[in-house]
Amino acid sequence: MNPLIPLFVVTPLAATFLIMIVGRFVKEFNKYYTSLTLLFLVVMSFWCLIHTGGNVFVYKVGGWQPVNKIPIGIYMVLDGFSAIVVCIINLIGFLVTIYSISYIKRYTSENYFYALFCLMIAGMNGVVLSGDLFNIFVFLEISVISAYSLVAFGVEKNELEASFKYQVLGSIASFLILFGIGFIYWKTKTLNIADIKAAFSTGYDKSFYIFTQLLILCGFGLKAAIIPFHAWLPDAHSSAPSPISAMLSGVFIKAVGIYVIIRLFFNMFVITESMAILITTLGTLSMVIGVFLAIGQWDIKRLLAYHSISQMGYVILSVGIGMILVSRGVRQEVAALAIAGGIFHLINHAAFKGLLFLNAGAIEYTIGTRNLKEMGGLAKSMPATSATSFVASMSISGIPPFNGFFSKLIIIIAAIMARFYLLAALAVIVSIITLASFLKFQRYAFYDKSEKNKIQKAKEVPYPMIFSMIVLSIICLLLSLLVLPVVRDAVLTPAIDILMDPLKYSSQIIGL
Amino acid sequence: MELAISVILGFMILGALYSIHAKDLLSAVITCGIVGYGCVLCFLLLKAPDLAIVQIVVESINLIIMVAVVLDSSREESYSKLDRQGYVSAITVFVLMAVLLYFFTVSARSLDVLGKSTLRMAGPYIEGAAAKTGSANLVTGVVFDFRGYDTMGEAVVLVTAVLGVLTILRLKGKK
Amino acid sequence: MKGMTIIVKKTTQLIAGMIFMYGIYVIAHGHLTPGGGFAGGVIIAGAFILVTLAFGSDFFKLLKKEMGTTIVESLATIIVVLIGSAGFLFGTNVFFNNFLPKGIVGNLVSAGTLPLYNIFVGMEVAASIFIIFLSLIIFKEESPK
Amino acid sequence: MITYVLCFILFLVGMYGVITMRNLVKIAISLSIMEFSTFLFFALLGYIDGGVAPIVNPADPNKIYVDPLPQALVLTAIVIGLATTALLMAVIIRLYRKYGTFDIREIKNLRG
Repeated sequence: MNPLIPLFVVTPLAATFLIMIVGRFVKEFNKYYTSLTLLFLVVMSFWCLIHTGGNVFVYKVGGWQPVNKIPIGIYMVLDGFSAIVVCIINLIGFLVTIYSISYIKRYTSENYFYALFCLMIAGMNGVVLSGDLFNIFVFLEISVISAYSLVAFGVEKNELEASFKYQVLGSIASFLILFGIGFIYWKTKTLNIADIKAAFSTGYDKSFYIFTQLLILCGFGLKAAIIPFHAWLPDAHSSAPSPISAMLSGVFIKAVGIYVIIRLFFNMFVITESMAILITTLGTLSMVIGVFLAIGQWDIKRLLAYHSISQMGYVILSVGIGMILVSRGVRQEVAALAIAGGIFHLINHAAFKGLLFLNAGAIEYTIGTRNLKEMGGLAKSMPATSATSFVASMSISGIPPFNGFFSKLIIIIAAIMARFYLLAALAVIVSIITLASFLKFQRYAFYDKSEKNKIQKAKEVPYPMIFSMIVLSIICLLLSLLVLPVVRDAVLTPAIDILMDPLKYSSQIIGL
Repeated sequence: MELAISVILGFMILGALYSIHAKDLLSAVITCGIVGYGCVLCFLLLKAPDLAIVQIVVESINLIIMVAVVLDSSREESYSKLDRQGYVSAITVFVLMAVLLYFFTVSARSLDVLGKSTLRMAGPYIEGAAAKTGSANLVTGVVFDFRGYDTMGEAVVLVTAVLGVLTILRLKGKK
Repeated sequence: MKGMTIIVKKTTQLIAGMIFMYGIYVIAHGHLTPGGGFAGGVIIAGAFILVTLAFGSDFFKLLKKEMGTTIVESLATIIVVLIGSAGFLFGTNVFFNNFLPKGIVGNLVSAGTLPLYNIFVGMEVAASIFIIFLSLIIFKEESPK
Repeated sequence: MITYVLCFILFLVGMYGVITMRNLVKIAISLSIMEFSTFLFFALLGYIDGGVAPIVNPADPNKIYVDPLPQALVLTAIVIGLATTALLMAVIIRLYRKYGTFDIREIKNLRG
């Protein structure tokens, strides 16, 4: 088990360099090799998910054993929570690669695309599997720098402007994170997350603690586009090529933003009530404001991007409720339920938002526009796209047989049981507005027949694109199974345990 | 020691302020060098020769790249009065800066002062590290052996940046 | 980009080689004295940049494709990864293990894999920085104003 | 103490520049100022009174060395900073060729 962990980083890195060298001489090498690599990673990540269970696996890079129980090397950690996120990253990455085989043909320099894509995957895997603060920063930089360049892949005016905005805000976030790491090092003289937890639990100064938490929250909040820091997200996600939008929206903001926030606030800091309330407020604001900003949009990808902010709000809100209860030390079972809802929604969002962006890309690929007003009647000519996008729309707005319903239901039930009635009501209202917004999308794109001229031209997209969309929509349906107790115990419960039990993570790592 | 670094830092702050407000872009870029080379002096005073060497060459390359971009463009900044949005953002920034500075001073009070640092994770990097890694330069030992994984990540960051630059500077994006 | 005057060219001819040698010295003694792969790599890149600035970018005859440097850089990085993985294979199943004998502290050939890392990271850094500079210059010439 | 505060002031000056300036190159300069202040902060963390540079001399083993770990971190961060700056400058020169200006107020296709 242990020796497998670095492969998650090394395999895509090796793929990058091979593509850069061999891809110059062998045509078509890039796409097949990338798909093979990602397929291998998917198989391996699911194997890890099944075999992890409640364990915490530690890999000591370089083989440096701890001295006096203080870790001196870099640790890679695989536990229930990171196994889930690794699965999401590689699965969506694999489907997006298949999709881009036909989509990216219209761009020049495909080698660079696949190389940067592999680097992005490697960076995200590295962030998720790392147990060391500075290592998180380094791999974060790998993944964001490749994301900056991939956003500007079309090198037109809009792409470059979006990439510039993203780079400026992303750099500020990086420096805030670096300053926060420096602060933590100043106090604790160590960089290992578990060791920092141990150092903090002996006592800390309150103002120092709040300042550090704010720096870290602002930094990773900028990466995750929580509402006061959301300015870059709609531009970047709508300007990027569609497979990259699916990747950024479906996986990227979770892996480098939400995942790290959850991991650090549960497993590194001692949760304080004020910070928990702040996080819940930010989540609520994202949820509400994001959906209101989405209503007026006529550009499909912009609309989907704003919905990403709103749906991430659900995740943060529900995790925040869990944090409030944990910090008060009461009603732990409700806190567990809230966190379970959050993680469940995180998984679901990866599936349906990825699918929706792929649908948007398919529409753009066929008729060459992203404006909803210029579409109409595509349901006849593009049956597969229409059907899959129907599944995704119903899923994101929380209609019963689909996965989004169950996660939203869990979040709302948890909010009610925690006696946050206002938040529960807001969650319901936002869900209804989301439904309205996606009914608009469905009607204007697929069913409105006022404009006949576009319909004749439209053809169904090539088979690789259809394949990824159909697989993702099946995954959307299958994810509902996570609500069954058997599946939930196998997948979600280990993740919740590692977050809820304050000492499990650190004691397992330092003790090993 | 502390005084010398404070004086250099003061000059760096002045240089930064001038560089931000300079009207000619070329002089702004060159003045930014004050901050970078000031950093080099501080690193030397802080007994970090490795950093000083890397910083001095990286800063030079940085300046060359920036000058290459600024040359043969309209160097004059079209400096105009702040508009309403500008005033709003300036006031926000000043409030934000004041709050952050206050928090910083309050929270820094409980931490170690300059020169009184203790070692926890870095202790084993010094004691007997030369025997463990075989390297006389402890920083190289840390960079390539204890934290070699980080360094691999850093090399990959450079590769990523190169790929990004090549991607962005393609003349045509779509066929 | 055109080159500069004959004075600059002659001076560059004298200096660039020395800068290059100094970069190699910094890399080779990275585990003994301050400096190392990064510093030395950037210094070597600086020597190349100096030559490019003095003689003009067509000196390198790489206007259309920066093929050479990309391959050097990719190969150097892949070798770093391979040395890391060699630790994985030869050592006790640990990634980034320093698996070569350590030697005597202070000797030029000592410290196991560290000099190798220094050399390859130096190559990689030099190639990357030079390619960044070169592509900026080439873009400035080729793109329409 | 005063050095740390000055270092943070340098960081804030950079942040002020990023938020208020309306010129692409000025924004890049401000970002590098933030970057340098962060490096300096790390180097300050590692200093120990009476310490010498962390290079072992086998002849003279008993010395106090400054903390090598922050120096290693800054070494990594400097190169990362160079990479981000290079990418940012590439985007800036590209934007300049498209719009013919560095002024951010005239580069506003995307809004809302």
